[in-house]
Amino acid sequence: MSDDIYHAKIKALAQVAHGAGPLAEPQGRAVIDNPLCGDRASVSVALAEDGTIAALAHEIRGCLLCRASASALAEAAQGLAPERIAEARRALEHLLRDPETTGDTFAAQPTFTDFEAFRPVHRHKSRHDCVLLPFRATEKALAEAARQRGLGRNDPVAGAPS
Amino acid sequence: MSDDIYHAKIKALAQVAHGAGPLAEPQGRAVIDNPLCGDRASVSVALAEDGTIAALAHEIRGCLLCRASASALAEAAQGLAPERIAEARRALEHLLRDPETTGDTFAAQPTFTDFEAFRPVHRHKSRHDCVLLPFRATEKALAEAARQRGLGRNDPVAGAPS
Amino acid sequence: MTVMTFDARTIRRQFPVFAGRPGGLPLHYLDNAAMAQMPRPVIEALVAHDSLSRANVHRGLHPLAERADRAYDAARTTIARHLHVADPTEIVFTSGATASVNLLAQAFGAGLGPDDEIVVSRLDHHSNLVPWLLLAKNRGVRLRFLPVTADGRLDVGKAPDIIGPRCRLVAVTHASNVTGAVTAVAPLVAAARAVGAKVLLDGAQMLPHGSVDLPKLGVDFYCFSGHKVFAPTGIGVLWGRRELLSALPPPMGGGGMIAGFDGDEPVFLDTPQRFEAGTPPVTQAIGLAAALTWLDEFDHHDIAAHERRLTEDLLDGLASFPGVTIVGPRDMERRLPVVSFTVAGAHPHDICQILGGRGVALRGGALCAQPLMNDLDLPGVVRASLALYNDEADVAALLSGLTHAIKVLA
Amino acid sequence: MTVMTFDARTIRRQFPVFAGRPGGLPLHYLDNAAMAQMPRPVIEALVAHDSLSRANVHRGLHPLAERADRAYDAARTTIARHLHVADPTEIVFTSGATASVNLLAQAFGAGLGPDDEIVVSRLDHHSNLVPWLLLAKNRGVRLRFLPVTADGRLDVGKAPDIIGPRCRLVAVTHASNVTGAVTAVAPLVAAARAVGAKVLLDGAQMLPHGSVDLPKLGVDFYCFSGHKVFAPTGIGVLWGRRELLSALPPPMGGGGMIAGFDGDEPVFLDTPQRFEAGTPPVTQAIGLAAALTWLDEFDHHDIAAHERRLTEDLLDGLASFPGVTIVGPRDMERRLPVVSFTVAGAHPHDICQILGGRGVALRGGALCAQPLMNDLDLPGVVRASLALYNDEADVAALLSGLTHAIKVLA
Ligand SMILES: Cc1ncc(COP(=O)(O)O)c(C=O)c1O
Ligand SMILES: Cc1ncc(COP(=O)(O)O)c(C=O)c1O
Repeated sequence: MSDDIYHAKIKALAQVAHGAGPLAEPQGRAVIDNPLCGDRASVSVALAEDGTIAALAHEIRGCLLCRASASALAEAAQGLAPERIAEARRALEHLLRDPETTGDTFAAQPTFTDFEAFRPVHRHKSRHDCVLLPFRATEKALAEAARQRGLGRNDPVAGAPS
Repeated sequence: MSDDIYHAKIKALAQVAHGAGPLAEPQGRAVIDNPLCGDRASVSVALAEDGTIAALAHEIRGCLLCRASASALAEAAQGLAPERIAEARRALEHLLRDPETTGDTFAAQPTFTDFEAFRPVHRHKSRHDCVLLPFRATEKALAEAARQRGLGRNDPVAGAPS
Repeated sequence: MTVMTFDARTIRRQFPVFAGRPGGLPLHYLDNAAMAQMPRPVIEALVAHDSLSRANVHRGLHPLAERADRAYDAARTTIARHLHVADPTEIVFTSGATASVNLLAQAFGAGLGPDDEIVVSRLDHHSNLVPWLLLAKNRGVRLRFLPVTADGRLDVGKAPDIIGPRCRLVAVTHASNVTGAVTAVAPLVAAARAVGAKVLLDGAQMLPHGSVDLPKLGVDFYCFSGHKVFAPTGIGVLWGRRELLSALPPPMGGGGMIAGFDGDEPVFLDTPQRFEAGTPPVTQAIGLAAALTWLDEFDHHDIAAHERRLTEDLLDGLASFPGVTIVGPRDMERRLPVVSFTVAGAHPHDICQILGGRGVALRGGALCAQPLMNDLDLPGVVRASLALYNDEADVAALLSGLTHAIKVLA
Repeated sequence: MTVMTFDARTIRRQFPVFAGRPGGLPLHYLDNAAMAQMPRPVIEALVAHDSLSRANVHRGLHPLAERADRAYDAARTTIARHLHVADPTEIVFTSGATASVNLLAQAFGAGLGPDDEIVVSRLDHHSNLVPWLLLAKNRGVRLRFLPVTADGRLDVGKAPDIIGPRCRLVAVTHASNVTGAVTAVAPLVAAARAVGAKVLLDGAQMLPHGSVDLPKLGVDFYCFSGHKVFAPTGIGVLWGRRELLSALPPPMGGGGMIAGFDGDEPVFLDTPQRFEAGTPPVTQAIGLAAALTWLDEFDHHDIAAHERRLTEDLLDGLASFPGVTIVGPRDMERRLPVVSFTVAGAHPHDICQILGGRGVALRGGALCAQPLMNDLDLPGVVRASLALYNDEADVAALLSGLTHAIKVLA
């Protein structure tokens, strides 16, 4: 049965949709398509003075898994150093790939424990990308923001496409 | 067994090679390739005043069946009206296609009775073209000769390629 | 040809996949437009050939090769006969419908340039659109788009406006893999004829659902894939009128299509060999012939009537869901048992996933028709597509599964 | 991976064709270079997939489709592993070696023009020559020919003279289907590298005879066909270095290779999808993986030693016929068990026909190498080509058959 993917926690995450919508003054923005299913994740980020993530917003055209993942990510990312996102993504990939991982996959990334909810997706390889798509867009947006900072420009990027 | 194709009569026809070589003053000449096996038949013809076949010569790069067929054809064609060649070819096709034809396939073309020798080839579809190639080249050469006559030019065609 | 009485349940017994219960559940296979299942007679034809007659074709001189040659030639004749085509040399074997369209785009396109137009449509599968986009890019040929009606048909009424004097070819679908709409061919052909343009129909979705009579259709080129018509993957057909094919240059070179060399210039064989460079998909061609032979044992009217009945049930059933919208014609005239729909508030992939878990195999997403999805402003659709072996239980499983999915996702 | 001890007779028992005695005679199949026979494990893999896992690939969301996706992906990985390739995305599935070469000729050739040269050879099969002749004709690219030695090898010593600064690609055979000569790759690659040219090897004849380690060979592109390596017809491979493939445009368009549309401009997926337009030959890819898995159960040195022994016997035996001339290297260094010869006064087809009648399957004629035949001034050759399942009895049957044929034809 595939229903186990669609449990209360996942549905709640998608429903509440943390971070949904555009960001007023993004410093980095990225749009990533999942060409194999037509899904699209747009993510905008703003960094604080100290380089941590001040805000993360997303617009998702995609399935419930993708929306739930974006929602959980927007909540978890708040205040983190950008590197933490890639680390969490790797932990998530590990959880999806290897069903035998134990419950403390996100021990080192405590704000990401909500992602435990995606554990049942491991059985559906074709859906892994749905869960990972918001991360890939976020990492790209963060790289863009870092580049902007590196250029010494701290001004917002007006809806710059990736 | 395929040996039955290579009986004494066929081998003798190939050996004696009636009409092998070039023709001094051809009125029509045609070269036909069998692309599927690389065989090539070049046929030259000369017509008598009354339009019958005065001479037929051939150069064959091909298998024993092709050479035997060309040999038998060169002998049979002598003195015939050009239309007879296509008639004989159709009779031969019939013999190759339909193993149930009786012994008098060439009753209407008595000079072609030697072609009875090719009856065992009917079992080997891939070889039918070997037997028919000299006919196809001859018919093309005769058409060329007729065209030359029609143009009122009765002079020899010096090795004109098809 | 024996004509058997039509009974989906009996037919299904010929398909190992339904006995196999993959996943431990009864299989309600409604993904036929993506790939149809394969009946035992086809599997057996493949095994027999691979076991006892394997040899390269092109005039081998040993008994195995003679047998392979004969079987390959016979396959061509069988396929010609199925399409009511008199001359088997008009049948070109390819690796699939996509390869057929690309072959034609390259061969027919070789003579075209910026003064020429090709008429295509946004209703078409990428496989009958992207090859023409590539041609437009490479050679400057101009593409014009035949409009699509609100219910997902080609708007052939507009054909005379779009198919102008510079049009060389109209390349559109015979039946849509999204909306199930069957194109009204006659007005299209008339409009093309009026300006001397040729017509290619993409019959990939049409072949599994009944008789296709190419001379009657009056088109110039036609293509389809084996795997959608109960035959193997890796095989397809491009049909073209003999005089047209004979005049086209071969886009691909290799063994089996060369008559000889004129110096270093290759001289090509006539059709079909000239378009079949290399060792062809011999076993798959034989499998395709076996599949069409199998299909021709049924009365095509019986198949059509059966599929129509189920499609009506399906459309009626879907109409009872308030959130469901059919993407395609709702009436039964000129439509296939290919039914796409959306569910308000639910993404197609989530619907497909949940029904998949209940043994109901659907397809969801853009269905290789992204331009159409963009025009309709949809992220995708859910598609249920039927074949002759489906029955009432399959439709019921889809409808009850949909009720369940909507509840799960709520 | 279990390594089994090598015994041709045991191996042969895995091939239904040898039990089948088609034609009522023991089959001495020596036409392996045209098409190899198929062992039962491959047939079974095909039947299993077609019976129980048939579905279109590209992310289906029902269990059957997930299974098909997994099997297709796994096939790619298996094939990469067999070729010692680390990145499976470098493996592009095609319909055969000929399709692979044409794909590369169109993709790589798209950027070339009259200032560019491609180095080819007259030793090559039409399938690795005609695509380049077409490219030369269509885009004005200049072809240069690597010479062939008197005993039928590529004269790689001349490579630095022929592979000049305008050379972009060297496209030659890894092993000749006529002479059996295996190309010395290192000097070729060195000469190409010296001028920044890429190298394509045609491995169609190489794959069935041992291990091919692509990174070690140091080439850039490689191709082969399934049907010569105990796998189905309708499948082949183009391998290329990732960074090269990623930079090439797709010559064919269709489903499964589109990332999206930028207006009406298609945006393509990366390799391998970008080169696999349309539904791929799924079952055949799975069959190819099964065949290579089967082959890898043997020690490649055992295969090579066995085939070498038989080839020595065959060459020795042929040497005892006064009228027989070997067309190809007589020494055993760098040659395959592919042996072509002529018989004075006898046409190859007559020889093949008579031996075919005795159950000895040979191939005769120009072997899709007309330019080579023209250079050698031959109407064709007789070819005996061995595979791992051949044994002494096959060689003996050929030699005694030849004695008989010469007598019959005398
Ligand atoms: C050396 C060589 N290259 C290429 C090919 C072409 O392979 P295919 O006909 O399977 O495309 C062959 C065999 O036909 C061959 O022997
Ligand atoms: C209408 C239509 N045309 C073309 C194709 C392409 O067929 P294939 O992928 O077998 O090449 C498909 C299916 O994929 C289709 O549905």
